[in-house]
Order: sequence, then structure tokens, then C-alpha cells
Amino acid sequence: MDGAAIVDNLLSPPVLAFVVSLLAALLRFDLRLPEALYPILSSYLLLAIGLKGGRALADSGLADAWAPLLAAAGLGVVTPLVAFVLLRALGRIGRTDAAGIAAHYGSVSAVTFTVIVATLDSRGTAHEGYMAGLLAVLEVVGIVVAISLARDSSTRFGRAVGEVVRGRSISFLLGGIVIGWMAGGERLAPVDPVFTGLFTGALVLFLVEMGALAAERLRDVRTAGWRLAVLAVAIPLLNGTVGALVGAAIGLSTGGTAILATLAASASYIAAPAAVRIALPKASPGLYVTASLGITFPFNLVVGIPLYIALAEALT
Amino acid sequence: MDGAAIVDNLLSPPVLAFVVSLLAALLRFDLRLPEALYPILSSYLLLAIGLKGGRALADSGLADAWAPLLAAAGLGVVTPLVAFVLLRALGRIGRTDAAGIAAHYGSVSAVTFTVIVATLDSRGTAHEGYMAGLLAVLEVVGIVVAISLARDSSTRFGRAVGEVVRGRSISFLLGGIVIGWMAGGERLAPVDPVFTGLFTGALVLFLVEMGALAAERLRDVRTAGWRLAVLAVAIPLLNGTVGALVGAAIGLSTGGTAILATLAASASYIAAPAAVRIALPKASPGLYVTASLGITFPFNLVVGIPLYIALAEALT
Amino acid sequence: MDGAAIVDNLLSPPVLAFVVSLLAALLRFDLRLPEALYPILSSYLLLAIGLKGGRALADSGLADAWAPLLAAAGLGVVTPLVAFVLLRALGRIGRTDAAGIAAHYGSVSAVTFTVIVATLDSRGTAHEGYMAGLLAVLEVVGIVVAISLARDSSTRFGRAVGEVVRGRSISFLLGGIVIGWMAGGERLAPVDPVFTGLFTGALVLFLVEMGALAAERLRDVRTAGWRLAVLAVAIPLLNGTVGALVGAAIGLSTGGTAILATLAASASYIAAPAAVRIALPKASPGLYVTASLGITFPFNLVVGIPLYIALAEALT
Amino acid sequence: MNTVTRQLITIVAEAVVERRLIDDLKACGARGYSVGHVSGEGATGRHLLALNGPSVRIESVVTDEVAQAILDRLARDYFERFAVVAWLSTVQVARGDRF
Amino acid sequence: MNTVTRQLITIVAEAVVERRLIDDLKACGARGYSVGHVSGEGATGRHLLALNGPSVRIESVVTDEVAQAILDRLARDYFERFAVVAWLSTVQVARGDRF
Amino acid sequence: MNTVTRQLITIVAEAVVERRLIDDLKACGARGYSVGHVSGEGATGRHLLALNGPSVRIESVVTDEVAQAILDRLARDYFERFAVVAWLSTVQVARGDRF
Ligand SMILES: Nc1ncnc2c1ncn2[C@@H]1O[C@H](COP(=O)(O)O)[C@@H](O)[C@H]1O
Ligand SMILES: Nc1ncnc2c1ncn2[C@@H]1O[C@H](COP(=O)(O)O)[C@@H](O)[C@H]1O
Ligand SMILES: Nc1ncnc2c1ncn2[C@@H]1O[C@H](COP(=O)(O)O)[C@@H](O)[C@H]1O
Ligand code: NA
Ligand code: NA
Ligand code: NA
Repeated sequence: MDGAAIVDNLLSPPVLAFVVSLLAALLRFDLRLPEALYPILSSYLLLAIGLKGGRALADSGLADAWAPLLAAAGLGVVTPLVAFVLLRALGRIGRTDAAGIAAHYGSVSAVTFTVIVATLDSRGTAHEGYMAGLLAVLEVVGIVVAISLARDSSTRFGRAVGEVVRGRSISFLLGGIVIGWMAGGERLAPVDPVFTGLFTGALVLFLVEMGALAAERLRDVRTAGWRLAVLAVAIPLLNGTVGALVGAAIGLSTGGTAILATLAASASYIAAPAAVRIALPKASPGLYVTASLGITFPFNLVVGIPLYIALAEALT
Repeated sequence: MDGAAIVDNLLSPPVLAFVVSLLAALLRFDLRLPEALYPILSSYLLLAIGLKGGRALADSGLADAWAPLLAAAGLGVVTPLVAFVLLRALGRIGRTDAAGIAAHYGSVSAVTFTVIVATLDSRGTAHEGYMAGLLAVLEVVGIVVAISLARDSSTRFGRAVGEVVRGRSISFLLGGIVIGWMAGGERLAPVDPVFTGLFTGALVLFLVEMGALAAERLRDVRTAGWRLAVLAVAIPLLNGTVGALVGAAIGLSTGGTAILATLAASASYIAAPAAVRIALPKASPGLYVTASLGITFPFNLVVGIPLYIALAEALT
Repeated sequence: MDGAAIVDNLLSPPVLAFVVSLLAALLRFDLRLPEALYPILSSYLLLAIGLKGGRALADSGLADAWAPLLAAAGLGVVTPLVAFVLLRALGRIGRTDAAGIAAHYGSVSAVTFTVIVATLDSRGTAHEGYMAGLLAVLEVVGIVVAISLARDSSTRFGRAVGEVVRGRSISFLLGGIVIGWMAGGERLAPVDPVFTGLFTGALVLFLVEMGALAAERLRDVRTAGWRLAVLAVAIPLLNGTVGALVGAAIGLSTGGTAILATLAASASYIAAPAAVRIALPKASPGLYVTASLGITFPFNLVVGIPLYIALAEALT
Repeated sequence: MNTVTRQLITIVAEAVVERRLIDDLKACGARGYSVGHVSGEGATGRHLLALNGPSVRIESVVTDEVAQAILDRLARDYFERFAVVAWLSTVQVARGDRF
Repeated sequence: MNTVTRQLITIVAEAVVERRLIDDLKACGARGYSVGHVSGEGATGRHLLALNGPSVRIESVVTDEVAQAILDRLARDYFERFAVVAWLSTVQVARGDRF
Repeated sequence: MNTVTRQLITIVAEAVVERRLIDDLKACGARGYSVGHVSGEGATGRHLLALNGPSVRIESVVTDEVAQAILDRLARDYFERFAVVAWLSTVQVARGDRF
């Protein structure tokens, strides 16, 4: 990878929208989407990703998906542990807070996933259809592992897990996969204008909002401390590399490897904050939200994604 | 009609979305659309149906529409009476409750109409342009007739009728018809990406929400009793047959006949519940909403629509 | 220009939607969009206009834009002064109220801008890419000038200006321009289905709501008085002519001249009411909103736009 | 700031009665009111009325007499027919002549 | 209209606890409640919890004993862990048997 | 649960003043507040201000002194210029040191 790839990534409309909106927010311009649009876009994007994945599954079948699913589950165990150990050892962060943050790195960011898929599609790089399924698996496993690290008597563990598994983001993703898989490609043609045609534009709108949210969190970085800031870049780099190695090892395509690396590197900021809030109320949101949304998310979007693609190209 | 037609209908994205969402809701997955999206989609769908109808009218003219309009008004009188008599005689349901339920069967479900239109379009079966106008007529007449059956001194009859006629669903439908009719086909081309291109996809999203709503109501079926459950299938079958016979008798096309049958068979769950609540506050929503939304709506979507199409094909 | 141009304009879907919705509201039909949709559409339209403008800038460069930008700033000074003088002299309106109303005529209506752009596009009339930038300039200057006319010790002038400049409408417009300009035409192709394809349809939906809002204000015309009603037509005619002359003088294309005329003629009803409310709380909204939204906006949409186009054609 | 005592009446009601409830409030003498949206549960089934839209929560600061008149109206025309709940509390307001 | 005295408990809480708070209200004996949405500021940082959705404002008219039981439950299970604030006020209701 | 007495001030105001009203609340000593949205009617015309967005309903639990200071501020800077209405009621809170 060279600088050109980063610039190229930066000028793609979704990433550009994110960066412009982040800067606008820092300059106190009001580039916030209307409140009602955020949940609409996020449900839409998840359903569209699911449909796309389900449709690809209908074509290719599930036969090859078992190894990747197992690998994803494995990454769901390894990535939060990597995060936890680094946060404890290098970050000097207490057990509960470290577990709370680790849960975010164990889980995944569906938007980061969406951006890498859009990037690969715009370059014409193929990838496996079942990656959306891996997204669903990873979203859950990592949270569960990390919360286990710190649970105490007051933790409502089962409740937190149940709420994540049946929560809106997994539900829309799985709902989309099932519908896409059962209907299959041809029958889905009439819904293509909505679920394919509008996809990138909707992603741009969504990232306009994400830019403002990230800017808010970025302001808290000083309070959170420089150690956490550094780890919020180091952890995705490490986990992304692990993801790329695993992807190449199990024989994923270049696109699939880049996606698995991105999934491993990404940090959740939707499912995980809610789950951690319920299961570990004493973990400080000022740390975990700042790390995942204020630093890791922008880093992955702007620098990480072209890096993971380059890594995947080198390894496959 | 054979099983293949039902399976084919079931695998069309809108119906599939409905069924998947209904099952997800029964399994307590959170596949609910963001609150703000439901009214947006319903206004959009009504306006789009109206535009389509108005545009077809601009091409074909209103000359042939009088007989069908009269027939629709007639069905608006007959279908709630059929429902009322059956509910009283076989359902052993009190006068007020029977009238409240009958109003739902006299009126129509715009979503069921939308699904049959989408189904016919996807099969390439032509239908008359003024069917959207019949939808508007039927939506009102049936409610008025049924409420008259049970009104007492406390009934605010005029108010209820006024609120239905000028309510959002009739207004958007008629507004669309007028705009479509005045602008005509060519001038509408620039809005086609929104009102034609997005139509089926928007319907899929809407039915995701409807599945969850129907699932909630389905849970109340036990309380409502098996007699009502059976009638909630029998009434649409009977009314649908009447609608198909009338459609064929007045010379509608196969598509038009199938639509008229579906309109007659369908039960309202938007305009009617509000009107009945105002005009007959003592009728129990636990009965009328459960019947129309919990049973008749899913029945029509999954089994009824292919049946009414088969019937129309046999009769025309 | 002849009657045919007005009829033609009237039958274009956006204007037709506005008129039908205005009439429906006067007849008390409920053709209001769901609440959540209004801010969604307005943000979308501004961002889309900005993207379109920015993309055109990327092609043509900013070199020719300086004269028009200066001209726009000049119009931002002249148009509210014209309004202020007429309102004081002919309208017999007090200083504060006259300044409040003048601020609305100094600023611009983004929707009127959008309709003229859509109209020119549908006729295939070219126009300069930087007009969206002029919209942003004019939106601010006119308000600032007019508020200065009447400020007293209690006026929070700086606050009002700051809130306008960084407010949602300028932010989305500028955000769009920056993104469009940096990404450039080719990279924007994947977002075309959303920001180009849906544009006219979204405008139609937006104007459905505007019709209802204008109808509400139209009801207050009697209270506001006939003098104000007449001025609410005279001021846009005068300012529109000035705008057309300036446009032709600085060498804009026919399309650009028509747009500049429309901008000069249009009255704000989003940014200005909020700014005036903050800076001149004692100016009566019953006057300024009625004039700008109840009279000038419908007038410009139905009669003004074809007129300004005819004027531009005559002058260029 | 001098204040005077008034009654705040809060009414939670199913969506369909909003319009007429406001008309009745005014008829009873209320000179202002505010309406927000809530969901909730009570004696009526939870989701049964939600199809008709979210419930409204209306509040109005009024004199004792007006508060009493509104309660009477609710008892006569609403309590037995619709899902409506109401409560009164005592509040202090400035500009007593406005309420 | 005869009225009786009851307590109105108002609770403002971060979004994630809505479900369990309502379960606890009912367990303490509340027979009805209404939920609206608010944003706000307090001892916890402003935007920190907003990612999980807007805060809820729950109000419930209950007897003195139930009000006391709810406050105790809040103190035991919520105040130290979550962003939750609550207050009681005295209200008059018709149909006292329903609350 | 021991409770102490505080004042709940509720303010309904047109949208444009939200930001500065909150700044003023804090300046007067309020340590927390919640904001919801309402529509309504009063002395000002109904729809006239709706273009600028729905009204806000702000509530804040404060001490008597702070409540008084807020009312004074409203009377000085808001009542004559903007569509703003406010009322006070007495409430009981746990954790009195937080308000
Ligand atoms: N005790 C209560 N406290 C607060 N709100 C209530 C109470 N009871 C009922 N409500 C509200 O009033 C609505 C109608 O109540 P009901 O008529 O009892 O079904 C419910 O949906 C709640 O929103
Ligand atoms: N004094 C107060 N008055 C009204 N609402 C408050 C007050 N303090 C806090 N709140 C609300 O309760 C939420 C949680 O408060 P806290 O736990 O103090 O962060 C805040 O976001 C506010 O919405
Ligand atoms: N008596 C009242 N009770 C409750 N809310 C009121 C009352 N009067 C006015 N309001 C609210 O305060 C807003 C502004 O009131 P006003 O300044 O009287 O126009 C109104 O739009 C209502 O939402
Ligand atoms: Na991860
Ligand atoms: Na029917
Ligand atoms: Na102007």
C-alpha cells in the first residue's frame, strides 16, 4: 500500500462525508442529520447488507461457510483478549474498565464493515457471500467473552447476552440474510433500486452523522488519556493483522480476507455500549465510547481500511 | 390454483418479509422498524398508488370507471353486512362488537391492495387504472355502513365519517390521483425513480413492520376465541368470492377482477380502528384488531391473494 | 413569456404537488407529511443541491465565480433595503416589523431555488455550477443587513448571525459543496441514485408539506392586511427584476440569470424566521411569516419562476 | 417574583380523543395547554390502541374552578368510554392573570 | 367530582434501563405508567449515554406505600449504577381505586 | 428512604430560546434538567412559531432559592419577548445533595 491508496480511500464519498462532517462538527457547524434519520439509516443498512449476503448464499450455498464461521468465533475470543491484556498491561486500566473496553474490540462495527464492502465493490474485488453472517457471529461472541472477564454478582449476564442476540442490529442482519437467501437473486430484482441502488448514498448520509458523533467523542480524548489513545490505534492494527492472517490461512479470497481483517480490527459502538452498560454498569463510558467511536472508528475508516486491503492483497 | 402459486407468492420479497418478520417477532427478535419510518412509508405508499392510478386515468379516461365505482360502493354495503350477519349468527357476538368488526371488513386494507398490485405487476398482468379510486371509495363506504348498524345516542357519527373521509389515508390516495391525473405520464418521468423505482422495496420495509404488528395481535387470538378466528378466514373468502363475481360481471380484466376480489376480502386496520374507536367506543378493540390484523391480513397476504388471482383467472 | 409557460410550470410535478396540497389544506384534508419527514427532506435537498454545485465546481473551477459572488453579496444588501423602504413608505409598517419582514426578502428560499433548478434541468437549460454557493452567501447577507436596520440594545445580534451561519441549512449546503467538489464527478457516480435520481421525487414530497404550511399562513392574510399582501407580490417582482439585470450584466448564462433573479425575488421562511425571532423578538411573526410563506412563496412558485425565466431569456 | 396558586391538570389519553379533548378543555375555560406524546400501560391492554398512534399527555395550568369543570367533563364523557387518566397538582405561577 | 390524594413518581433514566425499570415499577405495585422521551444533563456527562438512545421519563400515579417501595428499589438497584433521577409529588385523582 | 423537599420548575418555551434558556438555568444554579418536546396553544398564535420547530418543555428540580432566581430571570429576559410559560411545584427527592 502507498499514500495514493489512502488518498483514494479518503476521497471516496462515504469516507469523505465522514471527514467533512467531523471537521464541520469541530468547527461547530450544525451538520447533524435529523434525529429520526439515524435509526432509519442504520436499520436500512443492516437489512441491505443481510439481503446482499443472503442472496450470495443462495447462489453459492453454505458448504464452504463452516470454516470461516468457526474462525470468526475464534476471532471473537481472541480479539477481546488481546485488547484486555494490552489495556491492563500497557494501558494501566482497571479490570472492569478494561473488560468494558475489550468488549467493544471483541465485537464489530457494522458501519466499518459496510464501508469496506462498498470499497471492495467499487474496486470490483470479489468476496464471499457469507461475510454478513460472520458479522452477526462476531458481533455477539466478542461481547460475551469480554463481559465474562469482569462479571461479578451484580452483573445481569444472561440478560445482556439475550438483549444483544435479539437486539435490533442482529435481527435486521439475520432477517435480511433469511429473506435474501429464501427469495434468491432473481426474485429480489424489484427491490434492487432500494436495497442496492440507494446503498452507497445512504451510507454517505449515515457517515455524515457518524462524523458528528465521532467529533463529540474526540473532544473527550484528553480526559481519557494518551495511553488509551495510543492503544485505540494499536489494538485495531494488531487485531486486523490477526484477522488477515486467519483469513488467508483458511483460504478466503482477497476480498474476504480484507473483510475479516476489518471485522477483527473494528470496534463496536452500537451493540457493545448498550450491552456493557447493562452488564458492567461500573465500567466508564467515558473510556470505552471515546476509544471505540472517537479514535478507532475514524482510524479504521481513513487509514485502516486501505491498510487491511493491502495486507490481504499481500497475503492471498 | 395449485400449491406452486402459494409457494411462489410466499417467496415474493414483500410476502416473505412479512412472514419472516412475523416469525421473528414470535421468537422475540427485535425486527421493528424505527418508529418514524412507519408513517413515512404508509404515506409514501398511498401517494405512489394514487399517482400510478391517476396517471393510468390520464391515459385511459374516466369513461369506463362509473360501473366499477358503483360496484365498489355496492360492495361497500354488502361486505360489512355479510360480516355482520355471520358474526351475529355464527360468531355469537353482540351487536356493538359485531358492528365494530363488520366495519373493518367493509373497509379495505391499502397494504393488501398494494401487495396484489405489486404481484400482478411482477407477473405482467394488466389491470384498470382506476382501481386506486375504488380503494378510496371502498375505504369509506364500508365503515359508514357498519357503524350505522350499531350507532346509539352517544355515537359521534358525523365526526367519525368526516375524520375518515378527510383522514390521511384517503387524502394521500386522492392527492396522488389528482397529481398523477393532471400531470400525466410524460411529465411524471422525473419522479419515477422515487414513486415507481422505490415502490417494491418500500413495500418490503413496510411489511417488515406489519409482520411484527400482526404477531402482537396473533397472541390475542386465544382470548378472542376460535369462533372469531374461523370467521376471520371465512369472511374474506366469502367477500372475496363476491368481489370476484362482481368484477367479472361488470367486465373487468383479469387483473381488475383479482384486485376487486382482494379489496372486498381485505379488512382495514388503519382507518377503521380509528373510526370505530370514535364512533363505537364500546366495541372491543381486542376483537376487531385481532380479527383484521392478526388473522385476516396474514391470511389474505399468504393464501388469499394467489386464491383471488386464480379465481379471477377462472372467471374472466 | 405567455400563459402556456405558466400552465406548463403549473403542471410540473413539484409545483402541481404544492398547489394540490395547498387546496387540500384549505378544504381541510389531512395531506400533511409525517412530522419526521420534513427535516429529513430538507436536509437531503440541501445536501443534494450542494453536491451538485460542488461537482460542477470541480469541473469548471472557481475562477469565474468571484464576480457572481460579489454580485450576490450586493443583492443581499440591496434586496432587503428595497423591501424595507417599500414596507415603511407604502406599507405603513413600523420600523421593527419592517426590518423583520425585510430580513426575509434579503435572505432566500432554498426550496424556490431548488424548484427553479429542477425546472431548468427538465428544460435542458444549462446554468453555472456555483449558483449553490450564491445561495449560501445570499442566505446570510440579507438577514444580517435587515437586522442591522432595527437592532436595539436588547438585540443579540452576534448570536443571531452566528446561529444563521452555522445553522443546519448553510451547513448542509456547504457540506455538500465541499464533498462534491473534493470527490468530483466520477467518484460520485455510486451516490447518484440517491442524490440525483431521487431529487425531483423528494422535492415533490417536500412541496406537499409546503402546500399545507402555506395554506395555514394564507389564512392569516386578512389579519395582516391588504397592503402587506400587495407588497408581498410587488417586492419579489422588483427584486427579481434587479436580480435578472445584475445577472445579465455580469455575464451569467440564461439559466444562471434566471436563478439569480429567483434568488433575489425569493423570501426565506426557514433561516430568517428563526434569526429574526432571536434578534428582533418584538417583530411580529404574524406579519413576516404570512408575507414570505403565505404569499411570496406560492407566488414565486406558480407565477414568478416562469416569469424570471422569460426575463432571463429576454436579457441574455 | 410574586406567584399565585393554580392547578395543573395532566391528562393521558389514547390518540383518537386528542382533538375533542382539547376542544373540551377550552370549552371548560382553559386558556393554554401543552401536548406531548407518551406510551404506557394501564387498565386497558397495552398495544391495543397503539395502532391509532401514541397516547397524548396534555397538561394545562388553570384555576381551581376550571380544573373542577374539566374533571367533571372527563368523568361524564371520557372515563367510561376511552383510555383516559388524569391527575391534579397544585402549582405556583407568575403572571396569574394569564391562567 | 370527588378526588383522593395519591403520589406521582417521576423517574428520568438512561435508555438501557427502561425495560427493567418498568418491570420493577410493576413489581412494587404500580398499576399504570406513562413513558416519554427526554434529553438532559445531570451528574453524568451529557452525551455519554445518548448513543444508547434518548433518556426515558416515566411517570406513575401510585399510593404512598407503592411510592415508598419504588424509591427504595431505586436506591438499592439503580442510583449507584445508572443515570437515574426521581421525584415525588402529591396529586389528586378521581377514581382512586384505579391507582 | 429519606427524602427532602425541593422545587420542580417546568418551563414551556418556543424552540428558538432552548439553548439560551438552558444556559440561564445553569447560570441560576440548576445542576440538572430534562428537555422534552410539546406543541400547544396559549396567548401567542398557535402555529406561528411552529416553523422554528416544536416547543420545548424543560423541567428542573432545584432548591427554593434557585427556583426563585430562575423565575426572576424569566420575568426579566423572557416573558415579554418570547412565548414562555412556567410553573413551580413542590416535590420530594432522595439524595437531596444532588439538587
Ligand atoms: N397510574 C398511572 N400513572 C401514570 N399513567 C397512567 C396510569 N394509569 C394509566 N396511565 C396512562 O394512561 C393510559 C390509559 O390508561 P388506562 O385507561 O388505564 O388503560 C395508559 O396507557 C398510560 O399511559
Ligand atoms: N435536577 C434535575 N432536574 C431534572 N432532571 C434532571 C436533574 N438532574 C438530572 N436530571 C435528568 O436525569 C438524567 C440523569 O441524571 P444524572 O444521573 O444526574 O446524570 C439527566 O440526563 C437529566 O435528564
Ligand atoms: N395554561 C397553560 N398550561 C400549559 N401550557 C401552556 C399554558 N399556556 C401556554 N402554554 C404553553 O406555552 C406555550 C407558549 O405560551 P404563550 O406564551 O401563552 O403563547 C404554548 O404554546 C403552550 O405550549
Ligand atoms: Na473487532
Ligand atoms: Na373489505
Ligand atoms: Na431574496
